[in-house]
Amino acid sequence: MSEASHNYLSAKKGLWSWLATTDHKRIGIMYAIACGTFFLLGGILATFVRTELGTPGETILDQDGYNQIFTLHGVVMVFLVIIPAIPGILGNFVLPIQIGAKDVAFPRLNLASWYLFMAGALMAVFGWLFVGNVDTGWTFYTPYSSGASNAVLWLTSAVFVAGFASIFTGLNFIVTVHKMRAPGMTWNRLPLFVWAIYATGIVQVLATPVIGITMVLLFLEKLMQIGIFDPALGGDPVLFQHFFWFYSHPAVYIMILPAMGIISDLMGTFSRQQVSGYTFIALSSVAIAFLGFLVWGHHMFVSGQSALSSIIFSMLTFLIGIPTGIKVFNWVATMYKGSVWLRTPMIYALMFLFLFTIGGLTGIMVGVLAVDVHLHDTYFVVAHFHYVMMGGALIGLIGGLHYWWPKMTGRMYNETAGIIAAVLIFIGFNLTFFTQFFLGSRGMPRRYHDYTELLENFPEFAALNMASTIGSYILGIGLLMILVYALYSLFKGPKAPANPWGACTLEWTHTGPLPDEHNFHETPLVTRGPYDFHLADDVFGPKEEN
Amino acid sequence: MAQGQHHIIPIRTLAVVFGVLLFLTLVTAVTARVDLGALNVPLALIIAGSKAILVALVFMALKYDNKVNLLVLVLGVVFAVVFLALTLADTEFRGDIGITEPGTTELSVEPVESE
Amino acid sequence: MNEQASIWLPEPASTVAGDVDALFYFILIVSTILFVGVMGAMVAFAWRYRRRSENDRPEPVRENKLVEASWIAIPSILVAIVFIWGFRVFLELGIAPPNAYEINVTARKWSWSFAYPNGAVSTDLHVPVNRPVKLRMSSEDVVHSFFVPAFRVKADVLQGRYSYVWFEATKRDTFNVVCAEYCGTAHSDMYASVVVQSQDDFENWLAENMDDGSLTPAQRGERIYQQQGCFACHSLDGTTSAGPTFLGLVGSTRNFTDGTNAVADDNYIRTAIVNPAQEIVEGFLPVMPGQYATTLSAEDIDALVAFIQEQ
Amino acid sequence: MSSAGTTLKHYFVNHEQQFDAAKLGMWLFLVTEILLFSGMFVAYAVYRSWHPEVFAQASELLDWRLGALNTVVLLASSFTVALSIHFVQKGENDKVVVLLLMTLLCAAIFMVVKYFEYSGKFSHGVFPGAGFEPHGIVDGKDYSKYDIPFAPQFFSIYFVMTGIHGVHVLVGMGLFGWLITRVARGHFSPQWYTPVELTGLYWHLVDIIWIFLFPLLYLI
Repeated sequence: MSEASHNYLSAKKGLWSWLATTDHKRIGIMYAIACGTFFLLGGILATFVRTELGTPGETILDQDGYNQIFTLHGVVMVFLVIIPAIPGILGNFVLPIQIGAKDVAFPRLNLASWYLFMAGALMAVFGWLFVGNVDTGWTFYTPYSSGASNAVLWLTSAVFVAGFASIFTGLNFIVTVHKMRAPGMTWNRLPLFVWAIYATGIVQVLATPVIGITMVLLFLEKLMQIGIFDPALGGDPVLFQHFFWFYSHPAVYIMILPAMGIISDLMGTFSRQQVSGYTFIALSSVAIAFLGFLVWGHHMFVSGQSALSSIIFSMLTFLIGIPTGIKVFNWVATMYKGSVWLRTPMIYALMFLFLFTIGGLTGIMVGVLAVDVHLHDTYFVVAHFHYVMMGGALIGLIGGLHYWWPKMTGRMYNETAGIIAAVLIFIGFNLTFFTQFFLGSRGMPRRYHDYTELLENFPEFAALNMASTIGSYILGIGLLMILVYALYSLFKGPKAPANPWGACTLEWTHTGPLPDEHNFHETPLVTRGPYDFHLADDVFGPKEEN
Repeated sequence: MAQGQHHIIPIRTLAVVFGVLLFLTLVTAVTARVDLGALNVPLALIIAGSKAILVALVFMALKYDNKVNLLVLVLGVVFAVVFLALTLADTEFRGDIGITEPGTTELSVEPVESE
Repeated sequence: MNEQASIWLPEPASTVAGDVDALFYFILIVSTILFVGVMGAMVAFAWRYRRRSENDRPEPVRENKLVEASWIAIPSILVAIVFIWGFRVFLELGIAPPNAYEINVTARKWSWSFAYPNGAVSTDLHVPVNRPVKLRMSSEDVVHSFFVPAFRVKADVLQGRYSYVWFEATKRDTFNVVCAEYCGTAHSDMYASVVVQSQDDFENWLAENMDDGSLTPAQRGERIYQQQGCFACHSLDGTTSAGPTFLGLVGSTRNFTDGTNAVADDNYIRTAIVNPAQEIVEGFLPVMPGQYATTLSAEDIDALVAFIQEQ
Repeated sequence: MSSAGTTLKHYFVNHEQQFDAAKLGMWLFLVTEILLFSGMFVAYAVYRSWHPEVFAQASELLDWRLGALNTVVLLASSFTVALSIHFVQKGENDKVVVLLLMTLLCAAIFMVVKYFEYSGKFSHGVFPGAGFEPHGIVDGKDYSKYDIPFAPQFFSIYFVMTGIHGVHVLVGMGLFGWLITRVARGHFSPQWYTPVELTGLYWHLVDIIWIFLFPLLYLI
């Protein structure tokens, strides 16, 4: 047989072979196409937002237009990009191979997840285009949302449906990790990416149903005025915030945990060194997943919730900060006495450490009760969560995509182009969002269409906003550059070898340049850990004695 | 064949559990008719909880099953309780240091005469 | 440093601001040190241990228990400090002194109104300097949030119940009040000012603004226009906002979205106030609240009509 | 490897792995159901603790005898499901068909009772949300007296909770109908009865939810 007939891409042809596939790798690619499209959309919306704010007064959007655009930017980026992207794309593509399985435990459910996700996305788009405008913000706070246009009904249904896609993905991965590991793949030989996706699965399964019931109740509140969340009917709007954040805070860990897993793999592979504190990083992923459920009230310090719960939530918030900090120390320590190879994925891993550390430290800032009172709902918070969600989750994803790109497409990309884009993204990102820390701590509230009237007391807002806007353009150019060289690589890139990075995990060591339809010729027998580079004679050849 | 080796729960066990469940339903219905003051709610919840545990352990065979399934169920219940407890930590203590007054200010309630 | 403005925080102007700022700068400095340390190590390792040959196969490093213990212990101690510190300042922010001067605040889409104990009502907040002031706030519609950056105070304002903030202003000046919780179309126009005055100036201002029953209907209407925040959507100078301007409104022909039209007379204006959704003028959305039939007295509405007639 | 109806998917090593995976997946799904309902229980707990007297009074309008009847019906259906698993494990498929039919019957009785409860409420203006306007006299209770603040919250919660539960019962009925045809066609054996097992687990969870709804809504 020729080589071409051997891999997962060439095994079957035609559109239908994709749309009806149960191959986890193809489903991963389908998520990549979908999430990539939504990311492009969300990114375009973001540049509208930044352009509007670049100069005081009305620049390109009126108030309602601006409110709709930032709402849509939030909804698209949160529900259609960051939450599904890493588990959907890389979890699907990599996880089963990394544990030596032929597929996930429930391949048809896996495909159904993708369709549910697309159905949710289409419902959101349909509601937006044909039913009415939504300007509630992605948080849907009542009673504003229950009094808004009927498109809210579509959007809440969309979130509900897409939520089930997320649940089924998480469920699938948990069962796969529990039941489908290859012989010898013990729990302490799992790559840290697998641990991270496993922990993410726990959050997806336990938290997502609550956003489901929240959306059902909001839907009914809007449709029938059931009076659970609307104060005019005797309901409690703060209760809605509890419901919403019981999901949406853990959802932050759905976003960031998989990225942490990617970074662990990258730090190990590109330092050619055992990941420092493997057990700690593995178990702390699970611990963070659980602790993530106990801190949602830190979004509500000024909402009118009881001081008692504010204090409890603030304390628990710091409990989750400590293991996160220790992970950062461990990642840095991984390079110690290693062999650090600064290829594009590693550049992104280091960028992640830089940006995520800023995101984490400012997270401590907004977790402190008295300081949060001042910073809450200002641009400081906007900057903080962009450092975590974009600087953390999305940079992790981009790094992971560069790392696994040869395995997914069988081609290499241009390394120089990769590094130039990474530098542009780094500069653009910091210019965009670091300035927002100043804006926020000086008092510019978030979700503001205009700040003209604040200029009298805060003249520096004009320059800071302009800098942020310029930064966003640089960031956008960097991201577009990735799209360009990725497309080029897809058609014209040089063929990739089976293990271009000298990695030790199964997807690199036990498959060809492109994996087979069922991943392996034969089920691998695992005899060493994922980062045991010193034992990997099969990768590097016998070790030279000297 | 693997599945043939699964534990088969005897009919007798199932019937006894069913009987106990019916009995507990009777108990909860009767005790709820009696005014026990503050005890009514906890009693009803304890009975319901016992019934649920019986169903889970025997009807759902968790007693004989792989322990990971039991762990999954326990986790689910634990996090539902976390949700409840931390939300009540707010709603039961609103206004504790005078930041926000609890409840609503405008609607007042007058009792209905029971028949 | 605490009493100074910096690129990070605006000049503090209340008694609690100094305490909040001290904590903010403490976290900022410690974070900067940690950040520089971690990034320094990262860059140093990336350079010192850069790959020199394709075949580098470093030996695993034995984990150093002392280092690990220290990086667990030190962050734990630091967060314990900032938690307790933050908790103490939070209580300070939350508990008003018993002698605080009380002002009622009403928030609505998209304006604030402030009611003083003597019956005066204003759209800008006037407070005496060096005296604790407690605001008792509620909303007429959605969630708003009262935020004065210079005072470092913020609290959400909800419908159907009261929330509070208190502060003691320390500088005679004018500061911004902004709405910090997203509340719809004109969220970013929901401004007011805090005017901090000496005790004497404040009392004079209060006396001037008291409603003593001697106003003409149109004057009364102007006051209601201010108090109810009509200005947020209806200008007096001809600019178009969320609603039509009042300038030259009376006597003009109104074209409605359903294709009909009418001349704006007294009755039309009255209807438009008490039942705003009945006819929508072309080019506008039906966003005006329908509550004024119940929240304004008949006299108030008459006064408003008189005021609008004069424009 | 292939006995009656047995299907080993290529990506599994053996039947044990396939069965365990399916069961673990089902349990994870059941946990999502628990958390879905937990939101309603939280709303119930919050409003009950704020307005205990209103909730006590409003629940008088629900007929506890019908609630108790439905509890017994659901418990019986759980029992028959448990028995059907027992017999499918022994390969006595004719008994399985009978037991599943009895389960289906119990579920139908449950829904019929629910229908009468709902229509009784609707006909006297007890609707969830804005339509709430109780009137008329039933069993000596003057409904119009129950038009009090926060009673709508109780009934909103009642309708949403029992409504979502009812949807689950309907889904269960569909599943049992489908199972019965498959059992009757001899698709299952002691070697492979995963769908029966999983549907059974689902049904028991629906039962457990009701075990809590009954006292919370009807009794206390």
